[in-house]
Amino acid sequence: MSERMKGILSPIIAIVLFLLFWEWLVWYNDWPNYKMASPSDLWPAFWKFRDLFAMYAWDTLWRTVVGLALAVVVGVAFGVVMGFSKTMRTALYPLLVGFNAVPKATVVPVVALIFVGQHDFNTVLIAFMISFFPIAVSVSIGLSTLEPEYRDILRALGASKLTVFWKIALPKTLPEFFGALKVASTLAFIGTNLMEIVEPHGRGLGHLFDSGKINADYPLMFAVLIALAVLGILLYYAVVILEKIFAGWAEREPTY
Amino acid sequence: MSERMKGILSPIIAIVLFLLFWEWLVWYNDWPNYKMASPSDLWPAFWKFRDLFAMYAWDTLWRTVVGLALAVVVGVAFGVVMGFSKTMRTALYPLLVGFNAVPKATVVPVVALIFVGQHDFNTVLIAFMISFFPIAVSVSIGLSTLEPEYRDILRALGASKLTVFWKIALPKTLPEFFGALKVASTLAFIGTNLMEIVEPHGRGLGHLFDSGKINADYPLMFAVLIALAVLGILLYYAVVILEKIFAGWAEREPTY
Amino acid sequence: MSVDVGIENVSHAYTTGQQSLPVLDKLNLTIPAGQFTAVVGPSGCGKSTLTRLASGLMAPDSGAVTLNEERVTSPRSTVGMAFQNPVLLEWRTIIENVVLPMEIVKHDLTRNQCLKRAAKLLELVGLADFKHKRPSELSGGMRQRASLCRALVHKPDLLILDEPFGALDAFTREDLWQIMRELRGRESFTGLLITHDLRESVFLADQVVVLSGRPATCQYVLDVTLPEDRRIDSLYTPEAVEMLATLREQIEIAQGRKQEVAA
Amino acid sequence: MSVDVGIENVSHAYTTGQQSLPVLDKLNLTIPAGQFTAVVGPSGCGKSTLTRLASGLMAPDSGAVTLNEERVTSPRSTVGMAFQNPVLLEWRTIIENVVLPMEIVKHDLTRNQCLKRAAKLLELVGLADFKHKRPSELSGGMRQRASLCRALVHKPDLLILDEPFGALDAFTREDLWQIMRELRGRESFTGLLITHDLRESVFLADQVVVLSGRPATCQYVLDVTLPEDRRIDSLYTPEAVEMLATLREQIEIAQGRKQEVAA
Amino acid sequence: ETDVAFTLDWKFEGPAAPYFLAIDNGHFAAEDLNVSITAGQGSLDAIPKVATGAYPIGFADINSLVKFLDQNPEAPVKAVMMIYDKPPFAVVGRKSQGISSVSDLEGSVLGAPPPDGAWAQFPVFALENDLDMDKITVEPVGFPTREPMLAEGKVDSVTGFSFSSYLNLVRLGVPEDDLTTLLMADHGVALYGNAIIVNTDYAESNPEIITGFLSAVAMGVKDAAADPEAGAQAVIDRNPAGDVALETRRLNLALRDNILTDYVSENGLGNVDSARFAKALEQIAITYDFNSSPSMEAIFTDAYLPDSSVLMVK
Ligand SMILES: Nc1ncnc2c1ncn2[C@@H]1O[C@H](COP(=O)(O)OP(=O)(O)OP(=O)(O)O)[C@@H](O)[C@H]1O
Ligand SMILES: Nc1ncnc2c1ncn2[C@@H]1O[C@H](COP(=O)(O)OP(=O)(O)OP(=O)(O)O)[C@@H](O)[C@H]1O
Ligand SMILES: [Mg+2]
Ligand SMILES: [Mg+2]
Repeated sequence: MSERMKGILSPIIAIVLFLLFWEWLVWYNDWPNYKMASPSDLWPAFWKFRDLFAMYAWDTLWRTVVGLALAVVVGVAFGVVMGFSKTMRTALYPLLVGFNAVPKATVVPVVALIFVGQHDFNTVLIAFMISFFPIAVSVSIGLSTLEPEYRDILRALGASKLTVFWKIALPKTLPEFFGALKVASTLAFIGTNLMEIVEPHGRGLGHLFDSGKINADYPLMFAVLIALAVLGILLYYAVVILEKIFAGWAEREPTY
Repeated sequence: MSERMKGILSPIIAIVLFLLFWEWLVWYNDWPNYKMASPSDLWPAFWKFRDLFAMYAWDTLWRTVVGLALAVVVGVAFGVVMGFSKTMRTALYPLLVGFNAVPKATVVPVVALIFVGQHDFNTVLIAFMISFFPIAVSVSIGLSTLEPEYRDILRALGASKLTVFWKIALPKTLPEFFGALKVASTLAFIGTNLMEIVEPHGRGLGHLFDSGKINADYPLMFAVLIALAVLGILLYYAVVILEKIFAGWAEREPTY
Repeated sequence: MSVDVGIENVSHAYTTGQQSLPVLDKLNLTIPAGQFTAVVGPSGCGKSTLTRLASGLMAPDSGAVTLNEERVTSPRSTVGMAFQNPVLLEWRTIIENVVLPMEIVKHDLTRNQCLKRAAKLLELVGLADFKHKRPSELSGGMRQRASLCRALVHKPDLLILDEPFGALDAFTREDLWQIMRELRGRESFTGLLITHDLRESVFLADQVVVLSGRPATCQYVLDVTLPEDRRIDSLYTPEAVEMLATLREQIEIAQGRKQEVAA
Repeated sequence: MSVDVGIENVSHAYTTGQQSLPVLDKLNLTIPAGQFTAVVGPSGCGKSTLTRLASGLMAPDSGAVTLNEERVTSPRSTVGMAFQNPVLLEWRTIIENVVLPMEIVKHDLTRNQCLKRAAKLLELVGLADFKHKRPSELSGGMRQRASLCRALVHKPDLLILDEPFGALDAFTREDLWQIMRELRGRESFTGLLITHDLRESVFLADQVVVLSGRPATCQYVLDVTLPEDRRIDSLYTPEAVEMLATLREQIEIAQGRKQEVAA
Repeated sequence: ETDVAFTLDWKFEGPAAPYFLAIDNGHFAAEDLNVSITAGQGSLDAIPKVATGAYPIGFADINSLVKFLDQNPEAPVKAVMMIYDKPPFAVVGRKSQGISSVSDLEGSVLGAPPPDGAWAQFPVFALENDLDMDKITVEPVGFPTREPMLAEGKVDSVTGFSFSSYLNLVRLGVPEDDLTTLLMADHGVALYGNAIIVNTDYAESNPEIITGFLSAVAMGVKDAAADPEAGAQAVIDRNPAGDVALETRRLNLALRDNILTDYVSENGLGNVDSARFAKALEQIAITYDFNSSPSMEAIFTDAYLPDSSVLMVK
């Protein structure tokens, strides 16, 4: 089997196996829908609300992507500051950790109260707040553990710290950066949905989840979760494509 | 000023500055408690419920730590499998991303229904579920981008993949691993609290938050959030100590 | 213990994307047990590739590598290897780097005995006082010497050295040559040495193989006829001078006349 | 353009934890503009340290480094440096690695002109066909040559080379010596060359400095009296042979007799 | 037209029909108001939103408001119109699990989410009915798992809102004749339920807007009572995945049990009885330590209520 085919088939097989296992689990335990719906229950729910799914998925997706983009910008900025200065690192890390240990679900109402009615802004804000930390951590580690041999190539030419960052440190840490981006993108989805569920404003998959909840329509609720998972996977593949372009060099194929 | 003093003073200064800014912000906007409480309001709330804070903080902490420990074990296992085999990587990544893009708040009731009454177990489970992904990602990247020069040192002696992992890949990727651990520990806190708030069972800081909510005691609610942040910071320093011991070699002090 | 090494009709090419770069072309070479063979050849001709094949780190596209008549399919713990680029593990001190193979290979020494052996080797190469330093605190030549110790510490049957003295000054280098010869006298092992220094090849080896430019074939084999107990002076004997001249000439032929060509 | 280089009474020590290791001890050295100075000395004596001080990457504990009488406090873009360990950036192709300095240094060439200049240098060192390969696809010696090109591409006023030919075979090495001398004829730059090869030092330099063992002091300075248009043959003239013998002797003295000692 | 933002206590469910009908049937427009409605996430969610002035008008549990004002006496928020004359606080049990009357609760397992409004009143309910709390096993549950736990028989009864929990259980497949709904208001609990609350700063400077708003709401309630199905449809229009039949039932339950009570048929919508209110405050004090003794004036005012002709339902 060619490498290419393997790359396409293996995730499909894994997902199918997972769905089969899920179906079996529900069937074997004879769980009612409200405990856990099985994949075969979800399809009708999807189909019935297909238009809503499409529309709301788009709402959720664009807010997530905007939030994530913001997280990348701010995360990289934090990472650079913390990576280059040990003092800033020891000073900022505890603050950031404290901030991130606070459940965002409890922050949502506060944000909603401060920026009343700015639903899109609020949602993007929460998506951003929940997802920038892994990016900041990965960039700061990339910088603070950069081998001097690499740094010196450019420093010997009188290059500024910023140049060293762009030409050496960032490219060298790209694999870790993309790993952090994958983690951050799943977090951003969680953030978007938190806002949509906790402070509903009639848009997004979170809203559809709520509707399902009101009607005790469990298959719909599970279908929304699966839709979120699918969106997450879509965004993941977008990140993978970026990674192939920018950090393809890093992967070392074992010769054995 | 000595390096040591700097290391102790800088985070303290940063935190004090942050608290002052917060106090000023609330004072300047004249925000009432129910919008945002200020640090000076929190102290009485802390003091009044100090016994509960101590007791519940312990509940929250131990569950978080157990969940995190589980996340390390499972995350490293996933990371090793995905790091060593490209097929497993392409197969498992989408599944894991999908799983992680699903908001854990919606998973909590499902877990609670499946393991009825096993509150400790459920809480640990959610803390684990929400926090293992960053660890898996970081270990898998550490392995898949390991330079062949390093790998070959041991492979030339006929060492097994597992030995290469323990002796070379893991130590080499420790800085990133600890970074992931810092991210994971904040996530684990969020997981613990999610369970304590969404499926309350009368223990933990999440429960105290709920009590504050019922009684419209806003300073108490904010005090709980700060307590969570403090716990997060404590756990962070525990991780930092481990990092100093195991990965202190990686930090490169710039000579400029 | 030492082993017979056989490189039989080995060809190998590196493939990246669509391009294929043939590096070794039907190479033949045997090293009798306990003997030392030096390989010289132009830069980029395939010497390091040969060491990777001999150690079993890579499998050749065609042909076979044998140790004691047995086909090599994967690396074995009885091989000691010093890579061209002496990578040391930054999270270990120098002596910890050197004992590393003892943590992999089966043996019945205590940790202390292992450390003692490593310390002895480090002393031999002049790094006694740097045992507990980190690799980043060593100079280039010192790292190379530490890497050499790592290749020797588990008393391998086959020692593969890829330009082990390249970063050393003439005198340190000559001291190490003598140490290598002493070691060979005491412990018996087979040796494969890649080098650019013809005097080194003649001093250390029983046989010098000159490789042609890429794709490398065996262009010339010289049997070194110097006595067993050589000293640096031996290199100034007319015999040695003649051998060196022959080698220079052969390499000049091998080189054709420079210019790298990729397939 | 070329610059005067002055190393005046420079001392330096490395400190790790409580320990301090003195490496250079009141070193004095001047390189007149446009001249080439070679530095030889035992492994670990402080040669690479000297290059880091001369380039401004590190500041000396005491004493001063000057370029054209001006004190060096930080690195400058008019310096070209080839490190002992030729680190190439894995995410760039070879030619992209070589043009890297052009992306930092101010100049008024187009990207295309820069690439052309890089390509020409790569051709000169025999890597024409490897321009678009990744560093990991090159052999050790090829990487070293690419690193040399990177040091030259922006036409530096001061060229600092730390054992630039260590991983090359004798013939490739000699070819590069000649290329270096040609370059010096065409473009004027000052040179500081660290090497272990005495013939190399005599062939390339106008002045050879022998350093003593650590902490290094200036033990001996040899003015090379060979004619300007040297060929490899020049090394076999009685003059050259005598200079080489003097250097060998001086180094033997410098070495005292081996054994590394940490403070 | 004046824009007015109105925040609900909960999601868009049947009981919210009166407000949507007031929009759809032009009652707000008739008062020159352009009302937008936002969902909420709990019966106390709207209180800070109104107190901060983010929303001028909201809908919230008056018992939570009492506590909120005790904690934040300065807060500019007050109830102006009682909607749930009888609060929906209830215990819902299953006959097949032995719960048919209040006294059956002793010796059974009660599922209660700790932050639940109904659970908060349970001690009052127990006191009024001489229930021994020690004989009731209370199982803390989360909101999402409350009804499923009862459906699975893991608990014998749960606390909750009559119209929500009851219908959720029906949805989960529990036969209706197996369910017992014990409305606390029918068993000695004097508390009031949800009311329209306003930001007093806003209300004082715009009294006519508030009065107009309340008139329109009264009309909306009457419309909903007249044609519950149309009311449910108005909700579903805003909640695309909804189910009309379900919301109609929910609305009917709310109208019957909570809104159109005997007191309301007699006295009209919106006002409170001060004697009952005083008793309600006493009952709150059973479970809550007041910082300062509460007064009805600080909590509720009838100053903005429209003419009784508008408020009378028959
Ligand atoms: N970063 C460092 N920290 C501590 N000690 C160092 C560091 N770099 C070098 N040293 C020490 O300084 C001494 C001189 O090192 P240097 O690299 O200058 O030697 P060198 O003359 O270049 O040797 P070689 O010929 O082996 O490359 C060595 O003993 C080395 O152990
Ligand atoms: N991993 C690789 N992928 C592709 N090509 C490679 C790889 N490793 C080496 N090559 C190519 O194979 C040829 C031989 O490389 P090798 O390292 O064996 O040379 P060498 O004889 O050791 O040279 P040197 O003396 O410079 O170290 C070179 O042309 C190099 O470009
Ligand atoms: Mg090589
Ligand atoms: Mg050096």
